[in-house]
Amino acid sequence: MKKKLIVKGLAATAAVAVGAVGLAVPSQAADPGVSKTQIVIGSTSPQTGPASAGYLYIPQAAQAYFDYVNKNGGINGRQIKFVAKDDMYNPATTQAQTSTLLLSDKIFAMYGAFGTDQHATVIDTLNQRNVPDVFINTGASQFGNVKKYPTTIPYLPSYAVEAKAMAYYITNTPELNSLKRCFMYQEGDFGIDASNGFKAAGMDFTTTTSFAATNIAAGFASQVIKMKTAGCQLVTFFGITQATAALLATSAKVGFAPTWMVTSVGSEPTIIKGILGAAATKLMNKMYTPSFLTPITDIGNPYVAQMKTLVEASGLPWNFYTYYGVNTAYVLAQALKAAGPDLTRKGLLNALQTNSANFRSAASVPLVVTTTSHQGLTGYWMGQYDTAGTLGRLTDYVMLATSAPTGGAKKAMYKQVGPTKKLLP
Amino acid sequence: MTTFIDYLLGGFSSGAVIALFALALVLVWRSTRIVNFAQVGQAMFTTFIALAVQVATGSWILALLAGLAAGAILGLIVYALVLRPVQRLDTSGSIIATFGVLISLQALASMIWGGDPKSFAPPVANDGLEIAGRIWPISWYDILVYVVTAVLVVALTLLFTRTSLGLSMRASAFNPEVAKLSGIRVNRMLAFGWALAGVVGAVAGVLIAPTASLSPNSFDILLIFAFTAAVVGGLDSLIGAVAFGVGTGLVLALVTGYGEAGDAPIVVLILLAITLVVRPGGAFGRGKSRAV
Amino acid sequence: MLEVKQLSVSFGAVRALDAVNLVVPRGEVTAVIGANGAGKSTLMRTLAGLVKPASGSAELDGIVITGRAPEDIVRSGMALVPEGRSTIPELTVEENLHLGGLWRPSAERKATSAEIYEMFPVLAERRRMRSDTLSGGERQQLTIGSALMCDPTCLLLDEPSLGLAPLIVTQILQLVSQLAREKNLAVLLVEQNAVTALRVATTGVIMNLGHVVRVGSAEEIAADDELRDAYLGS
Amino acid sequence: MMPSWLRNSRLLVHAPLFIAIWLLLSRLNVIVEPLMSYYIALAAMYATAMFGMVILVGLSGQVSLGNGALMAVGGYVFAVTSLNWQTVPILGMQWNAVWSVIFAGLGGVIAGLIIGMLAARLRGPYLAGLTLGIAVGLPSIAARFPGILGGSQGLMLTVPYPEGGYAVDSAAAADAAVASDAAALDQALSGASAAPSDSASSSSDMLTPSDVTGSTAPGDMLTPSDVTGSTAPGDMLTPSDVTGSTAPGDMLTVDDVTGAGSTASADPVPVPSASAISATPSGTVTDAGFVLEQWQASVSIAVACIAGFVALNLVRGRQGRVWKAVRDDPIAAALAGISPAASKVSAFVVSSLFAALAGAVFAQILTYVGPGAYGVALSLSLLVGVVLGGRGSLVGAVIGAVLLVGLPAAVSNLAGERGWSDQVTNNLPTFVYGLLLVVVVLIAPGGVMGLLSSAWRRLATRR
Repeated sequence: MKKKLIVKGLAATAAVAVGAVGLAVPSQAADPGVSKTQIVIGSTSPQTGPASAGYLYIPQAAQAYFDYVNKNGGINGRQIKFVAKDDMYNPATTQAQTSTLLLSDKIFAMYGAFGTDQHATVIDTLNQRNVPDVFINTGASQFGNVKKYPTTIPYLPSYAVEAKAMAYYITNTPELNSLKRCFMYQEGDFGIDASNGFKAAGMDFTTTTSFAATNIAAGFASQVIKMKTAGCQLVTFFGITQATAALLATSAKVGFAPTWMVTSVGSEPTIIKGILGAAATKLMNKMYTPSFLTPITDIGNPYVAQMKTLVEASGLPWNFYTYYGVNTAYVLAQALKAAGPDLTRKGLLNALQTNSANFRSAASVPLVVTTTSHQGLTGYWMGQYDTAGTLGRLTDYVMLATSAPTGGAKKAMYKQVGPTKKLLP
Repeated sequence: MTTFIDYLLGGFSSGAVIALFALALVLVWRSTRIVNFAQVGQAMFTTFIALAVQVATGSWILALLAGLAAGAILGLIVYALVLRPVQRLDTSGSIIATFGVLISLQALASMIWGGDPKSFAPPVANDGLEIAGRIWPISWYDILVYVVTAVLVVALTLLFTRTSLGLSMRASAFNPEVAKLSGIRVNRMLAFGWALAGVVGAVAGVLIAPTASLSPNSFDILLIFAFTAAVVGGLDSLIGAVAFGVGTGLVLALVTGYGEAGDAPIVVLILLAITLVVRPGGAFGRGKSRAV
Repeated sequence: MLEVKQLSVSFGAVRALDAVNLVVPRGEVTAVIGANGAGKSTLMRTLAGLVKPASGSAELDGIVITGRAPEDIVRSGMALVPEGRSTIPELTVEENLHLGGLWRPSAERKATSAEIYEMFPVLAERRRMRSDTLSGGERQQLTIGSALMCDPTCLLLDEPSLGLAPLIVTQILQLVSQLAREKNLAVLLVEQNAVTALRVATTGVIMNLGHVVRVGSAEEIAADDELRDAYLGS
Repeated sequence: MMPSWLRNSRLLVHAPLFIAIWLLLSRLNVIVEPLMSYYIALAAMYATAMFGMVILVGLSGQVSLGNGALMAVGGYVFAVTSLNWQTVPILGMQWNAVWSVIFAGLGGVIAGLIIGMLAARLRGPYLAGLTLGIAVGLPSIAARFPGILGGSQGLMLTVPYPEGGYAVDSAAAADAAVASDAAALDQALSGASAAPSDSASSSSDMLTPSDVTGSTAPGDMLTPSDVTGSTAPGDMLTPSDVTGSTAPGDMLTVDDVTGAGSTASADPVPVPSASAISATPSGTVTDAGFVLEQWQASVSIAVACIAGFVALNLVRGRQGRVWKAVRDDPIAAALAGISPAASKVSAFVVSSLFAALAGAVFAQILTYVGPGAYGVALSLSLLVGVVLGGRGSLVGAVIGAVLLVGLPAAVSNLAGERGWSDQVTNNLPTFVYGLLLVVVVLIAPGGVMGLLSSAWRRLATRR
């Protein structure tokens, strides 16, 4: 009973906020995509084609979570209808699919739209139409600008934040700080954002090299030789997981064994194991990887345990992507719940902007979404792979930062709050 | 200097694989005057079959043999179903038809095996060899790839120039009507050409899979490089395909090493343009062929 | 002996050959003459299997060849030398020659090619060169040589004189009649150049608009001015 | 007396035709749903590019796999000029998006001239090879210039308004965002305890498990001990719960997900039909009373009509005959005094002009230019469109454009609900699309127009 009360209290807050807006604007028809019994949520991501590896599980996991919520009564009596479209990682297709979602499926909100170039083609439309654009799957910092994109809410910490966290950890770990540093990145938002982050944190490198995502099959021999010749001892790497696997394999071949520090989105262990086979654990041993979620292997954690249960019960593989997919879907469900029974687009945004600190999730860093700032998650802890190929958490503290062009990361403590009952919103 | 040699060796490895795909493209061109955009798709598909055999039996040799057989059969199927009914397609028609086969095969592979990249264990170690106290970016596995490439080029060259089968294939491709009037069973020759190309593509796929990873789209970029190499080499020339396939690998490696990775495609484009302007029929083409 | 019975060919609504009957005996040359569009080339291409007949048949030494694939017809002993000296330019002289009769045992082929090189010494001289470096007459020799490599019993020649100098035409046609006699070949020669053709032929056949208009001895037809004016337009 | 060029070019017939088409499409644009307007915008954009492909591939007989890259030229020129030259007056007039389109066309002409001169001597697959190289290489050049061309990330344009002009990022807005980000982070830090001490204080406005579940247990926060084996009446899932405890779980179990057990707290609510959703049109209105998609379509239609008009006059005019003559018999054409090389180059220039115009429209539709948007796939789809529509026909180009927009949308609904796995249903549309390409080329090598004209001929002969 008490639970209902609290939720109602939340809903009332949201309702007041919505009401205030409602006074300013003459009475309008209900927002599209929401009825008494249903909420329509849209999403675009690569589900087929070269860029789909791994990522295709994110919407599948979200769907599994929404199915679960629907089975348990939905949100404020509404069932979630989740329409996930395949854009094959092609920006033009993303736009066409988003138009279909907006104009034909009449979605209430976008959730988990994937890819930087892809999202660039629709972010204006979504914002112009006041469509909530929640938890976009890109680490590019440009979309976190609340002035330009008031309805867009990132979730992933930006690559700039990740670079700053890496820089903080390197600088404050003597055995790493003494090493000769090099930087390798994937062209695109990875490179630009990460470079900016390192620059802001005052970190410089002996050698910097890059690659194009489309060219992974052609091999990384030249990049590796370049870094080996330069005598790199610590390599920070920003690229997708397939690239990480190729980099590790090529480096092993030529006997290049620096200390690796790899971006969180480029180090999905099951994918690396799939590509490198038996050699994977050996090559990944001692690799540093920052992360923002509770370690996926920390099965004692109630988030991890329950999300794993949910994912596996839905017939999906348990990996970082399904973990991440369920986690963001869980936060969205809480936001929808907090937006109250009179669900509007403004109400959802308002719920996100006023309650972000209260949403439960497997994240181990604060979620910053306010009326003046849309940063999403704001930091990382540092982890390291062990001989068994699992990522262990090295720091009990977290390293928080903004995407700003100056200033590094700050050390902080963050204590996770437990999940809601049965992971229901 | 050692760095330069390192780059060359690294480029050689990727170049050899580009060369094998270029070789397969040349074979199809020689037998049916078609540029087979589906070639990398066929190679990918047969490599998945080879992988299944390797996983089931643990034997690389059996996997290779299964891949070769599957390559030949798939080549025949594509030829019989798609290309044979329309032997006189123009260039754009055949590009679209083979492109259609390519994306269908990729989608089919995704349906069967999923989109996640898979590993393919090499038969011999792929670790760089230690010579004179230094590890070089060349492994026994690379050497195996070079040997297979070299053997294939020599064997195919002999087949085409020294045997009546090769002569029949060339005649069938150049002028099917004259070939028929000479008593050659042209359709069989064309089908044989596709099967042979399928086999060479399968070899390329099985050889590259252990050094990269195997997924429905993992060979896409190689098609583009291989097509470039085959065109610059003169499309009819086996030696040209191999030389420029390896050359493309070397250019990519050197540009990436001494410049930026992103410059590599631009440099390849410039070299392609220069070669074609100087020799419109490709470097190893027979110069200007008859106008009519 | 080649026997053509009631052979008809249609292209859409157009009747290209209409119930053509012909007998080409071995050891002699039979010349088919007629104006452009008379159906001569269609006849040749149909006999060689490149065009499917609507009705009727052709028999080579008693075996029906119509309806069979070109490569099978060649293998059963009928070789066509097509119009326009169709050698394959990308291949060398030797390769072009050896295209013919690839299915035959190699010992036999070697013997035949030696014979042909003897017959056409210029081909032997240039055997390693690309065939498009040959002159028109030389290329015609190559095409005939390639047809002979198939060890035919019946030889079809489609306009061998086209575009050649008169002196060369005479040489080639004489060679053809010599071949017919010495190798006991049934030779069917299609020519627009009626006068020259009839000079080497035993029998003359005049075709017009898909019909056989007249069959007679070569001398008789050569002497008939009326026929010439009516059908040959020269 | 009419000047002869006017009489010969059939200008008088074609101009009213295209004005009529333009009026018809513009009318259609405002009465259909916004989604249809969006499709019209795309189809008209593709048609513009495809007119060029018809001239290049159909009339001039040159295969191109690189026209997508030429579209990129137009798109980038459009984006760069509209982002940077807004304050530059042209001929005394204020900057206007139309200028950007014109500059895009100019850029296309220059690129087409260069590529055309490279390509004029090449045949079939060699030309395909060169143009494929261009399709891959040219967008990479943009990635080399992060400053003006936005690098591999591309450039974003804002949604256009009819009254013209594109808003540029104001640096001030960005700075303000950065400042408030820092403030928000500090606030979050205070909540999360900025001090590097272990004793994190729970902020009072944090929602804790007890708030939700109603438990009064003292440990609201998750601590390692809670997880690793406390016996507290847990709101938490503990390993023992997972391994088969009988505790009345607050934890999610497999049965909760699959619904096999009876633990589900509520009966599933039936999924309402789509019609239950309020069908408010979701297009917002821009300042000029246009929905965004209608604005995009109106630009696209206007450019396509102008391009179609020019293309039709070229195709039906002397130049069209020259292209065909060179395609069919270059030697005869040369003997007739036509330069085959000049003819081929001119075809490239014209097709490149149309590609660049389409590229500018595409940039305007996408509100973005970047190497990823103008990749090899775009170039290939242009060839697909022109082959499907019918190589030598401008009407075929329009049909091809419609197919390019409609086919993927049509096949994407194929899988539906058939109980197949995601792995199958996700890939089925691409599989079918590929097969369709093959089948169409097999049964109708002349494309849709080829089918139509042979059907027409059959009808005509029967009569």
